[in-house]
Amino acid sequence: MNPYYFASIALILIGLYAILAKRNVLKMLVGLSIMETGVNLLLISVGYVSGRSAPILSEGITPDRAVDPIPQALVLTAIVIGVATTAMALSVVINLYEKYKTLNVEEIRRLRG
Amino acid sequence: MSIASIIGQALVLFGTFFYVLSSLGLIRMPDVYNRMQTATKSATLGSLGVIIGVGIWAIGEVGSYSWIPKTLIVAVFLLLTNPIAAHALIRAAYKSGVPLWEGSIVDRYKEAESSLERVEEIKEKLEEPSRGVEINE
Amino acid sequence: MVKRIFAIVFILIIGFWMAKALDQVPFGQDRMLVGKYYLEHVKEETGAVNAVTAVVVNYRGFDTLGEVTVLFIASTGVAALLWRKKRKRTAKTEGSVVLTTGARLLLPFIMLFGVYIFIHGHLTPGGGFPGGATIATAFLFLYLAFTVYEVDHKIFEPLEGLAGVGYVTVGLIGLAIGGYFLFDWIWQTWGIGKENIGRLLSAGFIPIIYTLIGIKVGTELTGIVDNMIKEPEEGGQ
Amino acid sequence: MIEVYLFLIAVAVILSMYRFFRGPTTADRIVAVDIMTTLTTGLMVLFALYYRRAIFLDVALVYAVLAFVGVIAFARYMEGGL
Amino acid sequence: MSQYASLLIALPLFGAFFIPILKRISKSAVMPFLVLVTLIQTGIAAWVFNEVYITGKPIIIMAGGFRPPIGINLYIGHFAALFVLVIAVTSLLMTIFSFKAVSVEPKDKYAMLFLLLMLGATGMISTGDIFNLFVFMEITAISAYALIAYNKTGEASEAALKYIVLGGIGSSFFLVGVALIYGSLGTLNMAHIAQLAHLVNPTVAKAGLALLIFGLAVEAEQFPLNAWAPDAYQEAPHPVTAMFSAFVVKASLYAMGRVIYILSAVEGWSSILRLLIILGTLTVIIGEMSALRQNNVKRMFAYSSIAQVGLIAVGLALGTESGVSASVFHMFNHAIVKALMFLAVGYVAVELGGTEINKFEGLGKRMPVTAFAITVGAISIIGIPLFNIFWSKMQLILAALNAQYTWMVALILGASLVEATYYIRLIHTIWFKGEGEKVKESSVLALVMLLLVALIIVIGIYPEPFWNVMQKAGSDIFNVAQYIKNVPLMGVSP
Amino acid sequence: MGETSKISRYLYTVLILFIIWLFLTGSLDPQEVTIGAIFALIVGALTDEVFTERGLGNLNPKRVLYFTAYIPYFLWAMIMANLDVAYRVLHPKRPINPGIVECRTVLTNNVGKLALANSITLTPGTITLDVKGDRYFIHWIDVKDKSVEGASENITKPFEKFLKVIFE
Amino acid sequence: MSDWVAIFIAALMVVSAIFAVEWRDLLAAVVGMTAVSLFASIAFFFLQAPDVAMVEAAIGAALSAAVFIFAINRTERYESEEEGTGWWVKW
Repeated sequence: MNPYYFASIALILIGLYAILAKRNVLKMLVGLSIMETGVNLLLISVGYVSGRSAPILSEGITPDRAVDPIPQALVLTAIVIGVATTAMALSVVINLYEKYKTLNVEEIRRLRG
Repeated sequence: MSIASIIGQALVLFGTFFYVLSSLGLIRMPDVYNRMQTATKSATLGSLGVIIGVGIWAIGEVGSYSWIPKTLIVAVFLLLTNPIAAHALIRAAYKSGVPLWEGSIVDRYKEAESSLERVEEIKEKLEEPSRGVEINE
Repeated sequence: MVKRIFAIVFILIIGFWMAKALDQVPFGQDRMLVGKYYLEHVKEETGAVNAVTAVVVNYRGFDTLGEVTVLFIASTGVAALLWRKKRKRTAKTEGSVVLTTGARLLLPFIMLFGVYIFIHGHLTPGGGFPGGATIATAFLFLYLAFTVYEVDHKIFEPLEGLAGVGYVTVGLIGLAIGGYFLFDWIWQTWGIGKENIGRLLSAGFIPIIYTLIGIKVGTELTGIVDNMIKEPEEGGQ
Repeated sequence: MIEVYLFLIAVAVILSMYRFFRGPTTADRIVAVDIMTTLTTGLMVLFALYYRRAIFLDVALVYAVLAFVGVIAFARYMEGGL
Repeated sequence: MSQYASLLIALPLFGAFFIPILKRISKSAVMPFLVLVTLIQTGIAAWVFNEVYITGKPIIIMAGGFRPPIGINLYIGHFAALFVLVIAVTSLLMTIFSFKAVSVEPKDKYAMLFLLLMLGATGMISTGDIFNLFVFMEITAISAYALIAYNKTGEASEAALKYIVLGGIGSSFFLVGVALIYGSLGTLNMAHIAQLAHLVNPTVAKAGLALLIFGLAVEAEQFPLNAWAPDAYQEAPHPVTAMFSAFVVKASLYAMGRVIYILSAVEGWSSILRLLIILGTLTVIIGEMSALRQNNVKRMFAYSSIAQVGLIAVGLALGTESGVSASVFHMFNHAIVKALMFLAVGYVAVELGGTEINKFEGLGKRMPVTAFAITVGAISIIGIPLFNIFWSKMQLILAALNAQYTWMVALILGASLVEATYYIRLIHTIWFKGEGEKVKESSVLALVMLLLVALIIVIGIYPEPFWNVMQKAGSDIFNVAQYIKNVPLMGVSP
Repeated sequence: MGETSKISRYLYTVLILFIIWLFLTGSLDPQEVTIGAIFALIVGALTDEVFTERGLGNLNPKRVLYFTAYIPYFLWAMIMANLDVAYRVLHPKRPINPGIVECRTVLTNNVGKLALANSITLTPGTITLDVKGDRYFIHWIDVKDKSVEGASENITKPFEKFLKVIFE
Repeated sequence: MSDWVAIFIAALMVVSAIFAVEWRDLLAAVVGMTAVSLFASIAFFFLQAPDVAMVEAAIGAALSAAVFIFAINRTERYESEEEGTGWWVKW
């Protein structure tokens, strides 16, 4: 198993664990963020070709010496989408805290009745 | 191996040595203030060495002078920002109540702070009536 | 504790399954199909040296439009959710003189870096998103350094909308001139800059779009920061 | 020769990671991250030369700028200046 | 000329980006502007529908003028043309409803998010690229997060948070699936994937497909991932609830069907279908059982909606053309009925201040048109002949029998029985219980409701022309060979 | 000091930004230069309010001369500082004697204070903890003198003679 | 050499992620997240994706962390979980 693949799967799983097992909302969002990083790493490592250089065709890099540009373009999009989700989630959390004065998921469930 | 390469490599080696030193300082020092003392200085000097060293090394290695301006910019930027970051961090650490190492011998800041607080308290007391007037208006 | 064990078992199953599938996708091999086409034709078809930029802006322009939209939604959504009648900043500690002076000194540089990043998107790594993020960072820095600082919403919100409208308009001009939405009319119809690939004024509408994206991302992220940092006043619900 | 530099930087990173994990207070961890960003900037500049491509320098530049503001954000939160 | 169909994407975007500028000029112009934009969108959608069904050829929009595997294409075939029209019409009706139903500030932000939700669903239905599908899915999802939490109450925030967490997991899994498929094929265009599907490694393809389905299942409200749906339906502003049920879910279901059928050449593909059938069945059972216990009418409708969505998923997973067509028919009918019902319930909530079942006592005397609309919708959903859903349930049963899933007949009939139980309870409450003074109903909304009621009854009486349309739409999803032929692929091959 | 004309400040900002741009691009291609000039003008217009207080007055030859002289001095101090750090870190007994002391400065200009604080931070054994008016609170790793005057003599004086000319 | 670098970065990333998830102080968790982002950025750099490294640095190191900090600032900093943290972080 390649280390990058290993790292990305591990990050996805750690993030998933945080989401499933943690009770604090912000901790869950940290987990979500970590998970997104893992996915991005996976995409990039899928597009990597050993021994080739970045797909910027200056300084004498010819097309057969560059790595795949598509996953990089995809990840560029995915990262921005990730931060958008995070920002949305955090503003929801702020509203939630204003109403319930707690971040613990189970407490919130209990308070709601 | 041209002269530029040799000078550059020497600078890089010098820089990386200070990198190790800074992280050593980070471990060996007893409290966060002393850690910051040792770490910030060495890391800044280290990156100065590494980055400018790379710029000079590139003349010999790649044969291009266009690396120098860019590396200089990075280096100057680090030189400017690192102390500010360190200052902000140490101030934050102090204000958030991280205690000084028990071996510290003097803490003028605390004295100054407490006297300042007293001054402010007095000021507030003096200002209170006038503030009430403002609200009434 | 039961929840935890259950979660761990579930996660391990998923992990095993993913690892099994990934085992069939060996690392570091050349699997390019469409990617090869991009690399071989990027210079003549779009004029950009940076293939990633060409993919992002030209070939997969819809993705980028969507991405900009997502960020716009986030900014709008944060503003909608944190909207209160009266809000202000409630910082307790003033920044020290070192920080404020540092912010004053560094602000133009950081903004210039942002501009540099997005205007050189087709030549060097970067582009609208990191450039815009850098510009937003400059404003974030001001917010951090000065406890009373606030951007001017009267300018920022319309600017954000204007940049988006500009992007769509560029696409629609392409529809009118070349017959396709987001068609690169500057490069493919007018052929401006064909002789200087690799220099600044080339690559058709990539610099224009990246400038618009940079402004848009910068204002949006600044808007998010602004909305997150201000707290509602007492009774301003 | 690059291996030697890489090794030295790796040692530095490991040592700061130790402080990062161990650090009794959060301030220690932030200091460790701050040092690591500086190390990373150096590493990126070094590898720009290793790959012989000047374009990688831009990454280091942006990295330096943004990591600095990130650290300031942490610091300002800790002293209650938000 | 056909490239002008890209205005379907460009117009809502333009509208949404223009609102901040418009707000500076005049704040009260925002909501009329919203109506204007959705109206134009409806016009374009009608034109596209006409074009596609008269020529019989799908419209392929090539962004940037690059041919498909290189550039992103939008594929507006029979299905997409139909549903784009549904989306536009529903949005138009809900915009009109928004004038009454939305009172929380800031309304200009609401207008932007509304337009972008519509844009996201349109894009999901029309895109022909698997990553672009993800982007549009996220546009839909993120605007949905914001709209759900828009009322800023505690419950709304909680519902949104649930959705965000599940949606985050879903989108991450979807991306992993994209990575796997890209890693083994080197392309992202759906037609190109379908063309090369026989080359792909079956393990990778199966895992990738399962992950894609898992990712889409969050939006499509399939069983393990639909915990957000009832809360969200209950707490979202009323027009948004109707939009959710009417087309956001449908868009994800369509995406699911499309993704499944383009990989139909993969070895061991039927196991994925079985997985989806199991998920769908569980969704139906859970949805119906939960709906039985609800006292809040909006929540009850939400569970009912989930159950219907499960039926649609089962139909999609039958693996036969008639099953897919029946599913599409059910989607269409369900969209109309649920738009009507959520509109009516939302209107009741606006006028009477809540959706608990005791608020509905005596509704027949207080708001007769609304009560009539709810009744027609309920009867239709139960599956009584001469109303539209009868025909789609009928077709689903026939398709199930064709595909030798006999037990599915029992599932559908049982579901109808349970639905009958709780809807008749509601109808009973409306007409035969309680009294109250008359409330003046808005004539515009009454007109809208009656329009939808008329549509339900027309489909119920003359199902044939509609069924023909649905069959074309269904074969658009099912017939992958035709799909590949329709997309002008460039000759990039390994 | 005092109010400097707006044009002077603006020109100064643009000039500095333009130089930075030249360094960033590292080329003299006319296209780059033109675009750089345009963006320097725009960014300068946005930021000259905060960037400088004195405008072109900063380019007084005497100041530039002192600034050039200051750089090697500063670098030398920095290297000494690091050798000092190396000594303290590598010495097995860890010879430190830390504390927070107070210093006074004669500088009044904010930029000058920033430069002084940065210089202090990067030179032997000291790091600026806070600045209040003309009072510097400094964390000193090896306190030699607890009094205000003594500390000032040790820490701030060496730099002040340069910084006073450059920034005052 | 690149193998070793890969293993090194992967290990550091995974370990920081575990710590980020397990620390009870949410500020420390965010610092951990920043560290994950930092190493991910280095990984992207080594995987020849400078554009992505740049965006990850911009979003992960500064803005994402800043937004999280603002959220913590407006809510609360410490997680109140009855079960203690795992044995693997309690040195």
